[in-house]
Amino acid sequence: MTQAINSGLPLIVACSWALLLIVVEMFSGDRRFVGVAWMGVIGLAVTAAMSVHYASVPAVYGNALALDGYAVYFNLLACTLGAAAMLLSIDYLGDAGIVRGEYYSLMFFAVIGVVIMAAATDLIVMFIGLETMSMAVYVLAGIRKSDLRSNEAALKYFLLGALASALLLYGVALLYTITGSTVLADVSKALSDTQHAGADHLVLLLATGLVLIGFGFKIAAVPFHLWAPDVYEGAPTTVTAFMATAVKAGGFAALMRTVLVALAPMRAELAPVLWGAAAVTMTLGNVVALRQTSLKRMLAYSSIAHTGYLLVGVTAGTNEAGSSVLFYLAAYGAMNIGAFGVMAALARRGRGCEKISDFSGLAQTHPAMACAMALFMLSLTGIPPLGGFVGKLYVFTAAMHAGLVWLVVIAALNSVVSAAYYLGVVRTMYFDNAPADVLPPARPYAAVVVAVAAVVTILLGVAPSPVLGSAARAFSKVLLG
Amino acid sequence: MSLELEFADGRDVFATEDMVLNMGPQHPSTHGVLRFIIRADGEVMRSAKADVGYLHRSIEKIAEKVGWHGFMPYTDRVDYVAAMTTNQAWAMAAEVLGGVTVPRRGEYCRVIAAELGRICSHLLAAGAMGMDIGAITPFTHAVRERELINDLLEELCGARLTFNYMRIGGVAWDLPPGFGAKVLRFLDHFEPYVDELDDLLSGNKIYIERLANVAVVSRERAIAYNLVGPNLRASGVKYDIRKHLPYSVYPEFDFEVPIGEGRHGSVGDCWDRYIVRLHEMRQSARILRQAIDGLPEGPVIAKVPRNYKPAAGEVHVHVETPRGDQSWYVVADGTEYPYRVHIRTGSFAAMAMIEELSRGLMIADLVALIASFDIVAPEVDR
Amino acid sequence: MRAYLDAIAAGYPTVSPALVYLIGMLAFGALVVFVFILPVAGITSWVERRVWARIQSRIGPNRVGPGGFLQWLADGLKNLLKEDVIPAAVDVPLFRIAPYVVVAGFVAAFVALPFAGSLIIADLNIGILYISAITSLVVIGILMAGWSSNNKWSMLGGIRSATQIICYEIPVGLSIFPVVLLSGTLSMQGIISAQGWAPTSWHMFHSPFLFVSFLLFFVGALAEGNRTPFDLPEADSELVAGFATEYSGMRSLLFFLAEWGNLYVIGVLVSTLFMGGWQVPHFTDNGVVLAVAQFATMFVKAYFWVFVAMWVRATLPRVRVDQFMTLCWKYMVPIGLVNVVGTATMMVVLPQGSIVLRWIMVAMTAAILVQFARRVFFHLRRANYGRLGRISEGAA
Amino acid sequence: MSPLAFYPLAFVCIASAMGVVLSRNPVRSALSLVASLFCLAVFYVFLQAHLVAALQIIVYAGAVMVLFLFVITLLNLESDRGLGEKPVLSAIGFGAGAIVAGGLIAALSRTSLGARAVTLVPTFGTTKVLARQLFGDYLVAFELTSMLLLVAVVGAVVLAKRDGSYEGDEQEAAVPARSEEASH
Repeated sequence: MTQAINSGLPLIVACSWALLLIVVEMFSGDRRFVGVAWMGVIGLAVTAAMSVHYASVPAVYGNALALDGYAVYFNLLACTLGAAAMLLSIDYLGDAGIVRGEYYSLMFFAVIGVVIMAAATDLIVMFIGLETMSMAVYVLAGIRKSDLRSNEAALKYFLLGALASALLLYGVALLYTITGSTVLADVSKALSDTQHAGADHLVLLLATGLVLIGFGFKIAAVPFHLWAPDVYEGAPTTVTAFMATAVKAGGFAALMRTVLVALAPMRAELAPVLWGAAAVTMTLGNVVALRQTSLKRMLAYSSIAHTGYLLVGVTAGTNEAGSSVLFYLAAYGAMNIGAFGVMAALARRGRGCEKISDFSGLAQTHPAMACAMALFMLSLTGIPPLGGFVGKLYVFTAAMHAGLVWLVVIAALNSVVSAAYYLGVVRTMYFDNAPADVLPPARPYAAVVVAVAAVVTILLGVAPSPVLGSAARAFSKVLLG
Repeated sequence: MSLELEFADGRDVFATEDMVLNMGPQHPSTHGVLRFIIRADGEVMRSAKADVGYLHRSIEKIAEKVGWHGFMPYTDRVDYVAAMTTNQAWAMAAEVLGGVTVPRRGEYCRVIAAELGRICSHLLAAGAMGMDIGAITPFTHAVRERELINDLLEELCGARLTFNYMRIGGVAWDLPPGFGAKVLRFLDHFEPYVDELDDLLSGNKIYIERLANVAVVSRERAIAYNLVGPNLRASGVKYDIRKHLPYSVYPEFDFEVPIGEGRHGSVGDCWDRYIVRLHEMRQSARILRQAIDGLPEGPVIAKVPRNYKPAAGEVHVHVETPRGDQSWYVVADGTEYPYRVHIRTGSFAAMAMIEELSRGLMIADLVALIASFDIVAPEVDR
Repeated sequence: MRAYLDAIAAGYPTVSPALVYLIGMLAFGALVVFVFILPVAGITSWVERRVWARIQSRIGPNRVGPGGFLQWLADGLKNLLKEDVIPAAVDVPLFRIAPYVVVAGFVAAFVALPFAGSLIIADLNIGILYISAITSLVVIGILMAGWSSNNKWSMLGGIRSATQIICYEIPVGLSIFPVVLLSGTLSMQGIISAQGWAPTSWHMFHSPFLFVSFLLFFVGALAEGNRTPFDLPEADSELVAGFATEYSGMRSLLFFLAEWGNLYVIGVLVSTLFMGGWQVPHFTDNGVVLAVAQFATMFVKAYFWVFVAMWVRATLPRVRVDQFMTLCWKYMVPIGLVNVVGTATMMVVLPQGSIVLRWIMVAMTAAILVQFARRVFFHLRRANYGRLGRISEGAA
Repeated sequence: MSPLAFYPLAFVCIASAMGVVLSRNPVRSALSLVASLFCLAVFYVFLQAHLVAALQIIVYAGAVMVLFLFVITLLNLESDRGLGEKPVLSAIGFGAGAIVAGGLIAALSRTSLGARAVTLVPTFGTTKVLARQLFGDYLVAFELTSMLLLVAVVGAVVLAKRDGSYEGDEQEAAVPARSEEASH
């Protein structure tokens, strides 16, 4: 009993903290809500620390939650990314015309959603986590109410997201009719114990398809990626940073647990689907990204492409691939939050700082920012010795070991294509002339976040072993459990 | 894939549309035939435009055709809730033009009749106020008291609503025998009743919540909009024609001019307008007692030729009606018909202000606002 | 009820018991509707008009039958014979159906209303929940009426009414919880059985929490029944006649039927939940006599609250929409939550309740009532109606 | 459950569900949905799940659908104004829907699910049993759902509440007629 409560404690604390945040925000006299933001960051730190402290293997509360290594890894990742996004927002919000203190509590709730998704061992709980996260992010995307694009982003994200949730839930319901359970392990057991043939098998396939579609929307896999560019572009930059990193991590956390644990017996049927999705996703993302003039849109398509790389790892499905996906998510989080951080640091009212051309000659005016941005772009391309390179290396190696040679070939080709647009940004910053109206100086909080992200990106490249090791440990227990 | 954010005709998808509501001409709470065009966002009004004129009967024009004496019954219809004071205004205008002096007893009779009429009108206003807020009982109680006054006035002039009591030069009939005693007996009964109404209605929590701080008219806005009478006094301006532009025998009486104090909210809110009327009833009762005590002997009407032809000239008289300063501008050209009559009424000024006040109020507040201004539709349109 | 039917079925072995149930239930249902609900709603309308008249120093209907008692029949007949006007631009099917939906919602509530210990159409195990569920049909009907009338005042009325009902469902639900906690059941008869005939055993006086619950329930029920001070949907000075503006004849009558009938439902619910329902001392073993006594007790208790509702309606002004929402969400809901938690705590601390506390509660309530009565009589004396007659004589 | 009751009810249920989709008038659509949900509640009653039936009516027919109706009537939507009316899109929509529905019907109607025996315990569907499930097996889901609802409420408030502190909201700048005290 004590253990049960203990392992649920991080979640309980996080929820209470979020409630506290709402109340504190209400009485906050400061219209910039710096205190609220810091409280949110501290709360995330506490949550992360507690989840490390109380980590335990067995599932608790009627097999609904497990605070295993996998969950702890994602908790740490989500809390770190959430804290980074909150710190980025401190200066950005007021300038973007967002004077809602609820911003931070919603972001906190979104992180809680990711935490639940990662820890859920029951499809219902996983769905609730997904909805908690999505609900908060829908609102965050549209929080700039005076901005029509922000409204469009929120509406589009909400409508498509709601559709995806409905499909996912329908898939879960069908799975339940076949297997009689929503607990991942039980589903897996029921699927492997009984041979489903004929119509039952068809229902099973439909169910699996619907579940995959539901998650596909959340991670923006082709062909369910259509919302991503518009939403990334329309949402406030800091929210986009959060969506591109933490939300994607949450989606993968749930997807991997579902596919690799509950649906493990259906591996044979799923593999080709995932293979195709991975190939199409990265190709389409990279090709379309080439033509973008808006940095945000470019990064949106790049994030679709990265979804494709990550799906390569999921397709492989081995222990090695799984842990490399976990590592990749960390590296991807660091470099993406850094890239969006640079945008948020330089954005000022009236000057979106969202077009690639806005960064012309950045190296002359803001050498440090330009340097960091270049670093993130190189890392996203996969140039050694940065985090992005190591992540790709491990994922592709794992895929090779799993026999997915052609997929890895496609992925490698894609990486080469992607260099064109990533390096285009670097060229614009270093070789174009700065425009007459120079960008304002970078904001302090954002600059710090960017610096930390840069350091982490480098560290993950030169010394990946600690993170990789914990990712491997985290993942090994998932497949066993 | 881009979602269209505009409809084909260019409207924003996210724009909300105001609802246009037509309150009146047939609507239970518009106190006669009034019409408001309300633009509302849900229950909250963006504006309420008054559309007047449904009760226009060309009374001013009729005056030019029916002659000086003949116009008296028409004045009853200008404000049929308080016809006595309108009678008095017309009589005063004609007297000033013709240089007629009213006998003292005649003036006293006029004051007694006018003050009874004022109580009558305020009772109706207070009762209707409660009714519009949803309290149905005060109305029947107020009307019950009003009935007693109507009995008295019927005894005085034979009519219960459109009195046609006053004449140029005085009043039509002297007080009937024992009338003064009856009025005093009525007042003995009535003064406690006002206290009771005060107890039951004005202190009611819901009543206060509905009226306090609603549609606050500041002193400056009240003056700027030319509000008069109780509506003006509720905003804290001590201005009563009976005191400040004295006419008739009012200077001989001792009474106070109540003003709004903002006891439950801000000065000049709906509750203040209500309570000022309540206090005025008490003051009217005070005047009545003094008038009956000091009633002089003598004729009640001066000798005025049947064919009344005042000399050419113009006059502007002010009378304090229950709805405030009613000013009559009358031009005579030396014939037996007035050349031009114009009446400026309190309800009309109040009506003009509603559009400004209505912004941001709820629909239920509009009803309270109309009632608190004590708008009488015929007085607006004449 | 089941017992009676069982007996009948046993008496005629050739008839299938299912058929007996079906016919018996239908007959009883029809009996309840025509012999009880319709007259009660009608008579309530007459009583309401008389009560108002007394409070407003009028006389009220006094022509049809003794003391105007048959006025409700005359009005009902008149309305049935009047033309059922269907305005040109209304949504005809919805406009026609709406009053039936409203009446269906309210009549269906009678299924679970206890009349006496053995008189209940169906003692559902979710009785009180069923009633709050089925009455939500009324909201749908009202919204239908408001929208289909194609009249903005009707629509505003419909929307106000629906807002009102769904908002106040929450405090009402919260005020039912403590009772359910105490009784341990949702069944209406079960809740009554958990109380006794003596006031000290009523739920109302169990603890201060329950007393507050009772107040919340009554206020909330008034709001759900669109009664003053919450009669915003029919606020005649604001919205003409609310959702019923365009209705005439029989359909309009049906709305009023539901409104007045609903008053009785409120009364029964209050007395069931808080005042011991039909409980009487067991003074005789004769089942029929006992049933009649129980029925009478229930009726009197229920009608007392009907009377109070009328009294309130004649006394209080109407609140505004925002104040109404404030009252619900900022006061009643939190208080309701405190009540639930408080009652639960009480039940842990004092599982059997405290008879001393019950007596204190009863005594305090009695004291409050006495003080109230004294104030009323004080004002009646002060109002000094003696002079009134003399003035009238003098003027005549 | 007697087929005499089942088939008419099923017919009404499906017919009203069709009405939701096919009706051009949004209010009628919503009301059809109410009817459909009501029929479902009756099915629950037949399945001995009385509490679920009552909750179904309270929550869906009583609250959720009423809010739907609010929004529809307040927006005063005339029959699908402006948006849509692209035959290609609706054809695609109908096609996709038909394929999924057809596949499901085909699959579900021939599964082995129907053959599974179901035994009901006598306490099935009672409040007590349901409560034990909710606060026992599904405690985490239950509690987290309340969290989810809270997030939704906070989000709705954030999106719906006007904050007049940035430009572009001239309506708020207008002098409010009611004094400060009253409006708060």
